[in-house]
Amino acid sequence: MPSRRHILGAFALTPGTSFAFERDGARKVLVFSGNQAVPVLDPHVRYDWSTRMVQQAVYDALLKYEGSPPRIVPWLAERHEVSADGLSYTFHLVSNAKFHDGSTVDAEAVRFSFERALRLNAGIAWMLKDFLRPENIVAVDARTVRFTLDRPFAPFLSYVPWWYIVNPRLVTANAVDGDMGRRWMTENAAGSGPFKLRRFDGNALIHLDTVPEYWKGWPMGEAGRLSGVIFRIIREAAPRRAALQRREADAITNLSPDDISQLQRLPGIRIEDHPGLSTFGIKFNTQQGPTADINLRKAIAFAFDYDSLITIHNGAAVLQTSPFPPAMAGHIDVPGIPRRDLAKAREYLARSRFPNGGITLEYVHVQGLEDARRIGLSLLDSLRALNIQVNIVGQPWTTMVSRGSKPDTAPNMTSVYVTPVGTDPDTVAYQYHRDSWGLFYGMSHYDNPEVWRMIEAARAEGDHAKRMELYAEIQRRIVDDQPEIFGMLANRLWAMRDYVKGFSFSPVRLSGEVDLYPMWIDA
Amino acid sequence: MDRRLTAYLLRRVALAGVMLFGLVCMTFVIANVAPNDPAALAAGPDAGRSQIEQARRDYGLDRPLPEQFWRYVSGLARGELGRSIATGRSVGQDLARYFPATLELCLLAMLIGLSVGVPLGVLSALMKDRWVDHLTRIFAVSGIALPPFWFGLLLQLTFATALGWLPTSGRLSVMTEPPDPITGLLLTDALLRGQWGVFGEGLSYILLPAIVLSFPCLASILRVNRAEMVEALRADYVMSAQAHGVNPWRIVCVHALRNAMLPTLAIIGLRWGWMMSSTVLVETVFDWPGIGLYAVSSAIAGDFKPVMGVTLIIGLNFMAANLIVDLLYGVLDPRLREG
Amino acid sequence: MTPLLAIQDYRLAFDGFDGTAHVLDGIDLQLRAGDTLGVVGESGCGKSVLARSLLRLNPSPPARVVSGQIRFEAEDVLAMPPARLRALRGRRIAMIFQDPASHLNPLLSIGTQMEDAIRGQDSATGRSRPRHAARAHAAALLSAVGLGDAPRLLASHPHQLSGGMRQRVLIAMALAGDPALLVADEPTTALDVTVQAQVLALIAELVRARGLTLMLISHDLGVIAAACARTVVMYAGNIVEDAPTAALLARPLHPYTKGLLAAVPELDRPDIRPRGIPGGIPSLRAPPPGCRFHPRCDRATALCAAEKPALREAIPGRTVACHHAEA
Amino acid sequence: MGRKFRLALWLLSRSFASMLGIALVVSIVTLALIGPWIVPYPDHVAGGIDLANKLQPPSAAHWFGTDEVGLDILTRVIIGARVSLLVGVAITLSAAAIGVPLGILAGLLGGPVREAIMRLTDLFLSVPGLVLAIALVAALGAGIVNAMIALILVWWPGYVRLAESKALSIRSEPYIEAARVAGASTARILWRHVLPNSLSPLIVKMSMDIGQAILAVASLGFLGLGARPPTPEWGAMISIARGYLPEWWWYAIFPGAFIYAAVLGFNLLGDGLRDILDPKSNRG
Amino acid sequence: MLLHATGLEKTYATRATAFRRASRVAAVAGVDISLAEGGALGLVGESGCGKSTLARLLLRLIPLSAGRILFEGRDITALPEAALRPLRARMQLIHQNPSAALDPRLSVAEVVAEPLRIHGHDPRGRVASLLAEVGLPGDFLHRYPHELSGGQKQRVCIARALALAPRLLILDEPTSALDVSVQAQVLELLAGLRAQRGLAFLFISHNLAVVRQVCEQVAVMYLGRVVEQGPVDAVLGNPRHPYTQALLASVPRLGAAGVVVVGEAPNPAAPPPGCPFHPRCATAQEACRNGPPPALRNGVACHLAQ
Repeated sequence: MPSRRHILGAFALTPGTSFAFERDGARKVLVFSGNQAVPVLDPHVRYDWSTRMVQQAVYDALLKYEGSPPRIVPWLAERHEVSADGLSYTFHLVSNAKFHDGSTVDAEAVRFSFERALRLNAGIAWMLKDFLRPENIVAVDARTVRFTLDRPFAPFLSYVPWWYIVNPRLVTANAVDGDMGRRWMTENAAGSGPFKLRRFDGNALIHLDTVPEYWKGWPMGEAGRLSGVIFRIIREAAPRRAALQRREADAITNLSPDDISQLQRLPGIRIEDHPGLSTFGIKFNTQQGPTADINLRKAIAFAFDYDSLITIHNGAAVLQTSPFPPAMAGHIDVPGIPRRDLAKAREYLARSRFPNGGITLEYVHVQGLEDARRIGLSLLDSLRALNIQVNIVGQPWTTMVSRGSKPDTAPNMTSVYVTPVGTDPDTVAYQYHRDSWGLFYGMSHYDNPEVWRMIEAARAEGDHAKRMELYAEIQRRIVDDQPEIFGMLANRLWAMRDYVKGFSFSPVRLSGEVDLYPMWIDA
Repeated sequence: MDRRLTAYLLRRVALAGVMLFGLVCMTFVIANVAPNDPAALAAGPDAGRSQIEQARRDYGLDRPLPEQFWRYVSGLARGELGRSIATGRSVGQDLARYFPATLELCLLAMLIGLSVGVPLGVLSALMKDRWVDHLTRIFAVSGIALPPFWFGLLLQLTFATALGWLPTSGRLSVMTEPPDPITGLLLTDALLRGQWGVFGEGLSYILLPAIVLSFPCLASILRVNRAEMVEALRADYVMSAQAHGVNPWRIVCVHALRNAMLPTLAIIGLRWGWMMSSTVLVETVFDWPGIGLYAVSSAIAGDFKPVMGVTLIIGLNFMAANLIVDLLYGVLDPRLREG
Repeated sequence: MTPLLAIQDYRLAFDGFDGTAHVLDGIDLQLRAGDTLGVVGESGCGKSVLARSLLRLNPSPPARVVSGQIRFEAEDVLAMPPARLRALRGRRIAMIFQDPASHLNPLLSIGTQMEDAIRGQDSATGRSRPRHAARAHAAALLSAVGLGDAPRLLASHPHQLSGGMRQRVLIAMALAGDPALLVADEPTTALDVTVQAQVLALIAELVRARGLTLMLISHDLGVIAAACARTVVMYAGNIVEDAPTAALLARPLHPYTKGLLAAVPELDRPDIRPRGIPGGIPSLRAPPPGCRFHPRCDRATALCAAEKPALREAIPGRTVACHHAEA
Repeated sequence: MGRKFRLALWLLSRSFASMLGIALVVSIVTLALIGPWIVPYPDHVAGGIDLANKLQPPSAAHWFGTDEVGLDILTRVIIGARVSLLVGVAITLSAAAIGVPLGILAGLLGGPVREAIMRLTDLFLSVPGLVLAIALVAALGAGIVNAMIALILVWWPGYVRLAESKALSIRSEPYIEAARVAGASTARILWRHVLPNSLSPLIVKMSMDIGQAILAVASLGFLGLGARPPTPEWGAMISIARGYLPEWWWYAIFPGAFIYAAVLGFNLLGDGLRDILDPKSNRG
Repeated sequence: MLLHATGLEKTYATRATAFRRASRVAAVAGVDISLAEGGALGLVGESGCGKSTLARLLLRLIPLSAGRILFEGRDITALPEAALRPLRARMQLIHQNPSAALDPRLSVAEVVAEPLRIHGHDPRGRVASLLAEVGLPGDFLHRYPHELSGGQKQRVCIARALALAPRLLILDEPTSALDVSVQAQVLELLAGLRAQRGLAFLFISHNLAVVRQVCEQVAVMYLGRVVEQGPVDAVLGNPRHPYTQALLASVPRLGAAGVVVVGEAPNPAAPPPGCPFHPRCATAQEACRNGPPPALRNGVACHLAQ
C-alpha cells in the first residue's frame, strides 16, 4: 500500500530524530503512557489497571504475581503456612522491608492494612469480606501475622497479592473524622514499594522516583536503575501513538489492532503481544424478554460471526473455547461450543417462540468502548440472516449496571469484558452463581441451581483433582445453557521503544497494567 | 465607590444568587433523571452487593432526594460542591485544580480573538464590499462554522504531527515542573517567577488549543465589529468630523471605533460563557487538563457532581462577565453615567 | 474677479437597485466672497447633496459624479488629492449640519472633539500646537459662539447639552479652521422655534463679524429670508430660480417658486389660505422629460415636456429656468 | 411584494458570500433529499459490515475511502447529510416553536408575565449550553433523539430573547398604536402586526441556527453522545476517525469537511438574508 | 362637550441603573382640556412640552397618573380596555409620521379595512369610497406603503381614521413630516373633511401659522402645563403670556428675522421652582421665581399677566 507509506513518511517520521528519552541528571526516566487516569491512589479504595499499576509501584504486598502463566511468589512475606482445615494462614515477614519514611514493615502494619481494607469495604474488600473478619487477623509477633477464615476458601492466596500494605503511622497521622486516612491517601502514598511519589496529578501525569535503597534491591543492578518513571495520561490514541513515535513516550498501551499493525512496521519499536485473561462475552437476559428462550439464545449463538471477532482485532485475539479463560486452572475446551453455523441457527430459531425472527433486540455496551461497538455492528450484520434487528446502544457504566441489576430492566444483550483478578477458577465460576445476579458480570441472571451447588462445593473443596473435576463439569453445563455468547480473549498489547528492557508479562494483571519494577532503559 | 453603585452591585449579585439557585435546581434534576445507579460506580467494577450498599451509605445516596438536594445546597453554601461519585474526590478541590488551566486557555483565546478580530473588523468595514471584505466575511463565518473538534484535529495533524513545530497535547512536557503557583495561571506564574524556559514551553503547548478556542469568538467579534464600524463610519458625527478636517486615522481609530466597540463589548460578555462551554470540545481534543475535559469525562462516566460543579462555575463566569461588561459600558458610554 | 465658488454643469447620480437616480442635474452656481446665499427646496430636491458635494462628503459608491466642475478659489474640488481635500475641509470650507445631536460623537467629550478639529486644521496647514494651546483655542471659539464656562463645557459630553448648545458647539468647530465659506445645511430644522431664532442670529452675527461667505440650505423660506441676501430655488435636482431674496419674495418668476410661496401659511395673514401644488415630487430615477416641473405646472405646454429650459437671465440680476417666465 | 423580492435577489447576487451560502445549502439539501438513491453502497447505510475492505484509501470504488469496518465513507457522509439536516431543522423549528410565542407574549404583555418569562430565559441563557446538553444526554443515554431534546432545551431561550425584543420594539411603533386606536385587541395586534413584522429576524436567526444546531449535534456525536451506530452521523464518524489519524486521514477529513460546508452554508445564507431582511440587527 | 378632561397628569418613573438615580418626570402636570362637538382646538408648544403625551392620555393609550376624562359626556377615565374598544370608533388619531403609522406588510386596502373588520363591518365597497374621499384613486388599493409618497401615506392614514366615522380626530403634528407644498394639500383636505363630517379636531402642532389656519381655539403648552388658552385670533394676535409672546416673536417671517429669546426649555426631570418659564422671561419678578407655578386664570397662567 504505497499511499499509506507515503502518508506515514510525511506525518510520522520527520520529527522522530530530534527526540530522545527523558533524563534526570545521570539517570534515565521511563515515560509510559496510557489513556486512563488515576484519580484515587488509595490501594484499599479502588483498583483498575492504571491505578493498580501505580499502587504496585509504590506499595508492596505479602505475595506477588509474576510471569506467564502467573506464579505467586513471596514478597513481604518470605514464607507462609496453611492449616490443615484450610482456615488458618500464617505469614512470616522479611526482616529488611522498610516503608519510605524508614519505619519497618512489621506484622502490625499488615494487620492494620487488612483491617483498614475490610472496614472501608470498598475496592478490594469484596475478595475477602465474606470470609475474613478484622478481629481474626492477629499480629503474632513483629514478623508473624495470622489470618483465620470463617470457612474454607480455596482462592484466598490468589487474592492476597492485591492487598497492599500501608504505613500505619502515616495513615493514622493523616486521618480526619475517622476516615482512616481515606481523603489523604487519595493523592498521597504511604508504602514500602520500589517507587516514591514525586508529582501526582492523577488526570495528567504521575511522576515516580525510584527508591535507591529499595529493600528488595533492583534486578537490573544499580547502574541500570532508572531515576524514575512517568505515567502520562494521553486520552486519545492518535497523539499517544505520535508520542511514542516522537519518543515523548517510551512505552504505550491502549492500542487498537490497527494501531499495532501500523506501529509494527516502524523501526525501533517493539510490540509486546500476549494472550490475555479477559473474556469478552455478550450476556443474554435469560429471565425476561425474547432471550429467556434458550432456543433463541442458541440460534443467536450459532448465527454470530465469530471470525469477525478475530478480524476486528487483526488476529490479535483467540476465541473462547469455554467460559473460563485458557490460562485459568481447570480450563477445558468445551466440545460443541457454538461457532457460526446458519443451518443450526435456523433450526434453533424454528424451535423458538420466534420461528421467523422479526424481532428487535437491544445490544448495550459501555459508552465509548470502541471494540464493543464494532462487535455490535458485527452482531447486527450476523443476525440479519435470522431476520432479527439489533439496536446498538452505548450507555454509561452506571446506567448499564443499574439496568442489569434486575431481570425486568436488563437489556436483551449486554457486552461485558470480565477480567479475573486471580488465577483461581472460582473467580470466574462465581460469576454464574446466584450471588452474582445483578452485578455486571451477572447480568444474565443465570438460573441453574445445580450449577450453583457445584460452584459452592468447588469453592470449599480442598482436594485439587476433585476441584478441577467439578470445574470441568461446570464449564460444560454453562455452555449448554448458553447464558451468553462466548466471545473471545483479546491479546494484551503494548508498543515500546526497543531500548526499553525488563518488561515482563503476566496475564493476571489488568489490561494495560505493567509491572514497572523490573523495567529499565538500555541505551 | 458611591452608594448607588454599591446598591446596584448588590442587586446584581442577589439576582445572580437567584439564578445560581435555579442552575443548581436544574442540574440536580438532570443528575437525577438518569436511570442509573451511582453507587455501582462508586463501589467499583468488581464490588459485591455489600460494597455497593456501603458506597450508597457513604455518599448519602440512600437518602430521599429532597434530603440529598438539601445537603447539596447547604454544602454549596459552605463552599463545598460535593464529592465525585466515581473518585470520591472533592469536586471543589478538583475544580480549583482544573479551573486555572481553563481560565488561562480562555483568557489567551479571548486575547487572540480581540487582537485579531477588532483590526480585521475595522479593515473589513473600511474595505466594505471589496474583495478583502468578502474574504474576511467568509473567514468570519468560517470561524463559527468550523467544528472546533475537527479544526483542532487538523491543526494537530499539521503543526504537531507533520511539521513537528508544536506539541500535540497536554500543558507542559513531562519533565518540566510547573512553576510554584502564584496566580495558578501557568504562563503568568512562569513570567512572575522569571522562568522563561517554562513560559516558552507553556506557550508552545497552549497555542493550538487557544487558537481553536478563539476562532468562534474571533469570528463573532469580527462580525460585530465590522457591522458596527460600517454603521459608525456612516454616522453623522463621522461626516461632521470629516467636514471639520479631523485626521482620517483619528476618525477611524477613535471616533468610529470607540462607538463600534460598545456592541463588541457586549459580544465579548456573551462569548465568554460560550467559550468556557466549548472548552468541553477543545480540551478533549488537546487533552488540556481543564474543567471542560473534567466535565466530559465525568459526564460520560455518569458521574454528575463534577458536571454540576462545572456548570455552576461556567454559569458564574457568564454572570460575572456580563456584570463586568455592564459596568464597562457605564465607564465607556457617558450617556449611561449620569441622568 | 474670480468667484469664490464656481459650479459648472455639475451632475451627480446615485446608483442603486432600481437604477440610477439623477440627483443633481446640471447645476450652475457662482458664489462671490461675502455673499449670503440661501438654497431652498423641498425634500429630495438635492440641496443637501449639493452642499456635501462642496466637500466631497457624499459617500461613493453609491454617489457618482457624472460631469461638471466645482471650483473653489479656482481649484478643482473634484480632482483634489486627499491631502488637498483635507486642507480644504474645515479650513477653507466649513460645514454645519441639520441634527446637532447626531453630528457630535456621543462618546467623546466636547473638548476632545474640538481639539481634534483644531489639530486636524493644524496638521493640514503644517502647524503644530500643544494640547493646552488647542484647548485654549477651543475655549476661545466657544466664547465666540456665545457659550461661557468653557472648562466645564469642554469636559462635558454631547448628551449633557441642550440642542441649541450642541449646534453652537458645531458652529464653533466649524470656525476652528477660520474658513472662507460656511455651508449650513438646515442648521435649525431640528431645533425649537425659539432656539432657531437664536442660532440664526448667531450665524448672521458671525457672517457679519468675520466676513464669512454663507451658503444656507433650508426648506423654510422664512429661515432663508431671515439670513440671506440671495436665494436659489431648487426643484428635483435643478436650480429653477436664482434671485435677490427680497425680489424673489416680492415677485417670484418660476411657477414652482410661486407655488411654494403660496403654500406657506402666514402667521400674520390667516385670511390667506395656503394652496398646495398639485401632484408630488417626481422620481429622480425616471424624471419627466423636459422641464422636470411640467407635470405639476398649470402653465405647462408641449414645449415644457419636450425641452429642458436653461437658466436664463430674465431680469437683470435674476435668472430663471422656465420657458414661460415673463420678464 | 414583487419589487421587494427582486431587491432581495439583487442584493444577494451582489454578495459573493451569500451566493456561496446558497450554493452550499442547495447542495446539502439536494444530497439529503436524493441521497438514498445515489449512494454507491446503499447496504452500508444501516450497518452491513465488510471487514475485508476496512480502511481502504480513496479510490475509484470508494471515492472517500472506507472506514474501520469497511463501510464506504462517501455513502455514509451523504446519508449523514440527511441525518444532520433533519436534526438541525427539527431542533431549530422546535426551539422557535417554544421560544417565539413566549417571547412575543412577554414583549407585548409586560409586567409580571414578562418578568417570569424573561428571568427563566436568563436562567437558561446563563447555563453553559453544551455542558448542559452533555449532562442531559449522558443522563438520558446517548442517541440522536436525546441529543435533540437536550439541544432544544438549551436553544429556545434565544428565540424568547429575539421575539421579546422584537415585540417590544414593534409595540412602540406608531402603527401598533394606530391599531389600538382602531380598537384592535391584543390578540389581533399580536397575530396581524407583531408576528408578521418579527418574521425577518426570525428567519435570519433560524437559518443561522440550523447551521449551529448541525454543529452542536456533531459536537455531541464527537463526544460519543450523539447518534447510535449504525446511523451515519458526521460528528460520531469523526469521533471514531480521530483514533485513526494521521494514517487513515480520509476517515476524519470528509465528514468534517461536510460539517464545515453545511454550517458555513447556513451561516452565510443567514448572513446574507440578514443584510437584506434585517439590516439593523446586531450580529452575534 | 364632546371631550372634557380635567386635572390630567402624567409622571414617568425612570429606572435606576448603576450610574443613574431613579427619577420622576412630569410630562403633563395638571391640564384641563375641553373640546366642543365640531370644534377645533390647537395645541401648540415646543418639543418636549407634553403635547403628544397629552394626546395619548386623552385617548387612554397610556395610563393616567391623575385626572378625569369625559368623552361624549361619559367618564372613560377608568373604563377597562375591552369596554373602551367600541368607543375608539369615535375617537381617532393621526400620527406625525405616516410612514411609521402604516404596517409595512399591509396593502392600502388592508390598512383601511382593518378598523372596519375589527368593529364587525363589512369593508367591501367602503374602502374605495373612503380612499376617494381622501383624494386617492382606486388603483391605490393594492399598493403597499413603501410605494407611496409622504402625502399619499398621510391620506391613507386619514382614510383609516375616517373609516369608523369618528366624532373626534386627534392630529399629532399631521403635516410636520410633509413638504410645504404637500402640507397645504393635506390641510385643505382636513378642512374639507371637517366641514363635511362635522368632526372635532384636537390639532397638535409646533407651527403656529398652521394652527391659526386650522383652529378656532388654541392652547399653548410649556413644560407640561397650559400657559395660555383662548380663541386663536386672540391668543396669537394678542398674546398675553410672555412665553406665547416669545414663541410668536421667534417665528421668522418672510422678510424679517425672528426676535431672539434667551435660553432653552428646561429639563422636565428638574423643572425650575415657581413659574417654569421664569428663567427665560424678560419680565420675571420675585413671585415668578419663588411662588408656586401660576394657575390658568382667564386663559393665561402668569403671575404678572392677570
